[in-house]
Amino acid sequence: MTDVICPLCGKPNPPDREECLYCQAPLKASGFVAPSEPGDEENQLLPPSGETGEAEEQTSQPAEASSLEQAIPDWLKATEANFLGQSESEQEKPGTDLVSEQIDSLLNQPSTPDSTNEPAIDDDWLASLLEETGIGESSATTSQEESSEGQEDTFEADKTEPFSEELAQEEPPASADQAEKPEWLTNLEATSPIKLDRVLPASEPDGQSTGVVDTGEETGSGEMEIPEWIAKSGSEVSPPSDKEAESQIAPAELPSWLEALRPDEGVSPTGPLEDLSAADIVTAGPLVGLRGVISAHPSAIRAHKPPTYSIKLRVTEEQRARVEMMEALLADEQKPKPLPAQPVISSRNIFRLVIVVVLILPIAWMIITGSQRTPAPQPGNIPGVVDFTQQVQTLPIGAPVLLAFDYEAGFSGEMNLAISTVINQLIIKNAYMAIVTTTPAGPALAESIMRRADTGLEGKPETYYTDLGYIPGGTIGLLGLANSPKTVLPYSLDGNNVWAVAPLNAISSIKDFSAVIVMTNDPDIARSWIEQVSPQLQVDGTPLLIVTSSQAEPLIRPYYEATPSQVQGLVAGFVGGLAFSRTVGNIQQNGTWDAFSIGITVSVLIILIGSIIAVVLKMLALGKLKEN
Amino acid sequence: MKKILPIANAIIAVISGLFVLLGYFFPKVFGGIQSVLIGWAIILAAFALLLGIFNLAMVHWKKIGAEGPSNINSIVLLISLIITMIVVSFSGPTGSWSLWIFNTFQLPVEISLIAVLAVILVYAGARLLSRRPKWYTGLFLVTVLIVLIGSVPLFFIGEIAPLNALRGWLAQVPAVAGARGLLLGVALGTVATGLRILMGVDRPYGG
Amino acid sequence: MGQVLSLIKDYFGFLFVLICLGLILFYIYSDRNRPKINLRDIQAFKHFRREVDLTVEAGKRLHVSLGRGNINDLQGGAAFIGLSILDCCARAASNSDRPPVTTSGDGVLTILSQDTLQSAYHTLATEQRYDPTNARLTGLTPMAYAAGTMPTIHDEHVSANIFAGHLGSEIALMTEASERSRSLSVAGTDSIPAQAVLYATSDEPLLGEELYAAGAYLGAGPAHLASLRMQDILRWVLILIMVIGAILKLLGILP
Amino acid sequence: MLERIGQLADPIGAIIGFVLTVMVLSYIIGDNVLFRLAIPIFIGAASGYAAVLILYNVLWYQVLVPVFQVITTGKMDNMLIYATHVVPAVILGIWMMTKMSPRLARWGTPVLAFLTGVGAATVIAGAVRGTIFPQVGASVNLLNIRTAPSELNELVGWFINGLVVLVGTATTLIYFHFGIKRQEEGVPVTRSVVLGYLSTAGQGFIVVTLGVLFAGVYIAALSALIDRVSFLWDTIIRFF
Repeated sequence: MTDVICPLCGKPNPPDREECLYCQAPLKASGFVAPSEPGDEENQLLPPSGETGEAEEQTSQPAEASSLEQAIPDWLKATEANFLGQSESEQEKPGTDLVSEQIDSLLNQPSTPDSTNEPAIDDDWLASLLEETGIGESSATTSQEESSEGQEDTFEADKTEPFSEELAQEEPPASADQAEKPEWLTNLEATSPIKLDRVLPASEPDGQSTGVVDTGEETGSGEMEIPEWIAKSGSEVSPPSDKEAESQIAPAELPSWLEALRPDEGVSPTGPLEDLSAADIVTAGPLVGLRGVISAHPSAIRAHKPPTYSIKLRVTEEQRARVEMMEALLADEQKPKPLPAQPVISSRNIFRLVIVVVLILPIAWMIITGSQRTPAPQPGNIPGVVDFTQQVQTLPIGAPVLLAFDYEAGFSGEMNLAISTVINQLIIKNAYMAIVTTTPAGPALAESIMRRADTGLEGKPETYYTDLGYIPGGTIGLLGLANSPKTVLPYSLDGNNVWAVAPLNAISSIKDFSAVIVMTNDPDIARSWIEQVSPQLQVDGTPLLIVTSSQAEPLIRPYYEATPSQVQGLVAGFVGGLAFSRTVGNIQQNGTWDAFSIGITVSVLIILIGSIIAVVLKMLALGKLKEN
Repeated sequence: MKKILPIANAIIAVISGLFVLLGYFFPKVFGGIQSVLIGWAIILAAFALLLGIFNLAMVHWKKIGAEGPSNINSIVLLISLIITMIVVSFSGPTGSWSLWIFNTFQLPVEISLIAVLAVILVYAGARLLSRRPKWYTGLFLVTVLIVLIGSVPLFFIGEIAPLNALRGWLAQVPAVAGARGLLLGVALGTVATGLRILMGVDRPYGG
Repeated sequence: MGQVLSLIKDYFGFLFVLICLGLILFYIYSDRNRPKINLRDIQAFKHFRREVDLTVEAGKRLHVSLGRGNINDLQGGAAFIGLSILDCCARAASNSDRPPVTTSGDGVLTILSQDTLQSAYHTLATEQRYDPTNARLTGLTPMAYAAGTMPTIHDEHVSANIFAGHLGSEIALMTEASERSRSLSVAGTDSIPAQAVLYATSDEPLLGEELYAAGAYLGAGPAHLASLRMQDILRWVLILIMVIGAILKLLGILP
Repeated sequence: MLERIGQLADPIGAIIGFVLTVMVLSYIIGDNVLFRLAIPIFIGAASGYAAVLILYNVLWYQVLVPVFQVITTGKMDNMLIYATHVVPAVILGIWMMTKMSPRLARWGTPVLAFLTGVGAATVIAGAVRGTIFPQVGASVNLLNIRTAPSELNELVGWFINGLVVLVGTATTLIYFHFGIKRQEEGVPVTRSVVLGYLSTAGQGFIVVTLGVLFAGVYIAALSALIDRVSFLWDTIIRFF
């Protein structure tokens, strides 16, 4: 700063003023040029007059700019130019530009006081703010406005950096300000508590006065709290800071003119006590010849009520708006961001769609045309089917058979062919079917199939089957059923006591049935039947026959293949059902078998192609990795 | 009371469990009490089902109050649940109207869901190697392909006898070995889990 | 003869259970200060722990699917493990904005899951967070259960699904829903066909008895670690019995 | 009137089934409103049916029918069994209903504790008697010389297959071995070399098993898909 200090009241005045703004004392006469105003020294980052938005200081911008340009070292000019360039071109990575380099170099200094790195962070903050807001021209214009007014403080702060650095490290002066600075003032600064303040890390005044910079710092550190001073930016600066400043230095050492400039005591003007050796001799008036006294200039004689010195923290509307914007941005950070909606057209969806088309179209075509191209499965090639058929064929006429409908409705598409064939065979054999189930859907499935099967048959359904219903308790229930069926299921679903009439009145335990046929898609249910019921059946050689889904076959087949066999017959899945139906002379005339065949063929191709693509992509990726 | 209740619960669980367990291994001595306790458990499971249905209804009743399309689904579910329960109660589980509801609403949807499963599985199979590019994934896929090709005569190609035989061997020998090992492992885990409950260490009933 | 065999089987069975119990008690006592073994890495549990933390961080929800196992049946074991995992989840996610949601396909299991949640919150003194509708029955048949669980996965801000219980091949519908809603799925079941499906469809399948080790891996207590050591001892015992028995049978020494 | 409705019920049912099938299959392409609408209908119907069936078989036949029997005939078959097997269960069941209210829920816990205890014992016994003993017995019997085939070729095949199953079962069990000897701090925990090889072999067996089962599940699902396509085509032919 090149403001002129009033020799009378010690207040800073713009260089173009003839007399003091506050006490009307002549300024030019004394030619007293302060290197920087104490307020600036007290906290280098306090937004100087340029940022306060006060009208008279707005007008002084050009002059300031010119004097500033002299004061700015080259690297800082580059920084400023860079920053403006950056904000105009909305560079995404401020960390890579010259500003950041400078900031890094500053931050890396071992004894860098806060005041020196804050502006750097401020730059980051601004840059990130511009990025975050993503304003194109608007951001550019904003940065231009900043360079012309509100933002000036940032650059000012930047400009103070080398200065403070030099002071801290007692390097030879490099700026114009330094050149202009008289020796006494250098000494004064050396003993000044305010400079000490500046060197103190994160001292309270810094924290309080460098509002925008602080905000920037907070952005940099990712903290979510907006500093208190922003909230009560209209109120006075809290006294503790000043007390703290005082407590650090003995008041006696503080020059009184400097004392006078302290914000909270600025209202009582005191005579300057500075060394007046450099002051001019009065050339006019009664005090002619005296050095450093107030010349009897008419304007100086006029008594004035000392003006109150505003100590309000001065934040422009724009700065306030910017901080609010930052606050909003930080608030957004706290909210969990919802996952972006999945695009409707993604590679996965396309792949899935392709699979659907490739899989379903041929199947549909086979069914529509009723194709009979593929040779039907031979019962001999499918283990279990021949034994199953023989066991059913060898059942005595009218024998009681226990049927367990233990499959889920969803698997009826796969198992219905086999099951309806079994039911038809049992009806032909005039067997009496006692139906039980351990799955809730069982009774409905059984009833539906029985009703479909008995169409065209004469006689009441109850003459050849009864539905005993659901066995609660899973495995325990099965154990109970094996020991005493009539205790577990005392009544049929119609509410009849079927155990009292023929043929079930002859049944005391499960082995009294001629055969037990379990229909299930669940290997666990099949295992329960095999492990809980099969031992009892083996005593009298009652066969346990299983109709199952292809998903359970691999786990049930070992029981069928075992020696001695625990399962005497096995029909598994659609293939087994088709083979079984063909053995008993029921040949299907629709295209489901061809559809099944082409479905499997297409599925194999899809899995193969998918896997090959995966391997190729992996190899390509590995190749690229090796290249890199 | 707040301290006594959890301990009492644990004691109840341990004692009832011990009697049932002993009933399995010494049926002559503890068989009677075991069957009584299991009989209670079966009837209690039915009461628990009532609570479950109540819970299902409450969850969707709450959703009806909520905004958005889910409340429509909840209304539909509740209507469907209530109508089905009323119809099946009056018509009986094997009555004509019960069967109509079963064959119209339950059967098609359930089979369709498994049909959807087919597409999901083939899609997963095709993506598996890119998802988990490991040697055992490759072995898994090779096995799947062999079993699929060995199960059905391929369209245009017909039956591939060697693969058919290989499929049979895979299902008979290595698959049985693996399944047996898995079943035994699961059984050991199950025993450990049950014992922790009978020791009162795990208390899923709370307390 | 058959009766004698069944008698021997019964006594052996009881002896086997006693050995298991003794081993667990022994390891609880011997490892009371510091466990003497490490556990091999199971990626699913690593990801599970991380996912629980992330879920709490993101203010999202954990979904624990307990399956449809009837606890009075063989599948009850998996259901009990599911409840142990639920307890861990409820404790870990107790400070989450959205408490975990549980789905099950059996009445008893639903009530047990409610109790587990309530007692977990009770011990953490956050019982006011307990909402019975967070432990739901979603369907009483396997497919109804799967279909009823899918909307929960899609609509309730679920970021991680843990399927732990008795689930059949219908589990693929749920893992697919989980993938479509871009949430992680850690899945384990006692059904072997379902494990085969999981192997292809799930991010982190738990195979075989890995599900039953959940308590030990999630730090549910020393008894879980002790029971895992018991399993390790007994697996070797079973292997020895099988090998020696097979050799004796091959030599015709055993009938 | 009812007959008329009865006649219409079948075609209406077929059309509703057709529409529901299309709605559910639409999930193949992606989650959508049609699928979301079909699902609650299904859940309601399936759960409602299952609930009534179970209540019908348990509460109706085991609990209420004997009571009606007493009311109508003045006597009851197996009064003692009813008094010991049913009455206490009904009392416990009513007690369990406290779970309906979150406030009273804790008072119903003893009933759940009882159910859990019984369940735990059942799963232990089931695992030991139902799985461990039969599976170990089957493995031991694999190489029973008394069941060996007489011809040399078959004998060799029988022996090799039996050996493979035995080794596969053992290595699969070894694969799941959880414990690893505690190393010094910082030393990565790894299995011993032998255990590593054995568990790798076990992993191979597991993967083959899962592959076979996956193929089985897929074939079942494909059959369902074919059934649905067939159903859709039949319905189209029937009405159009």
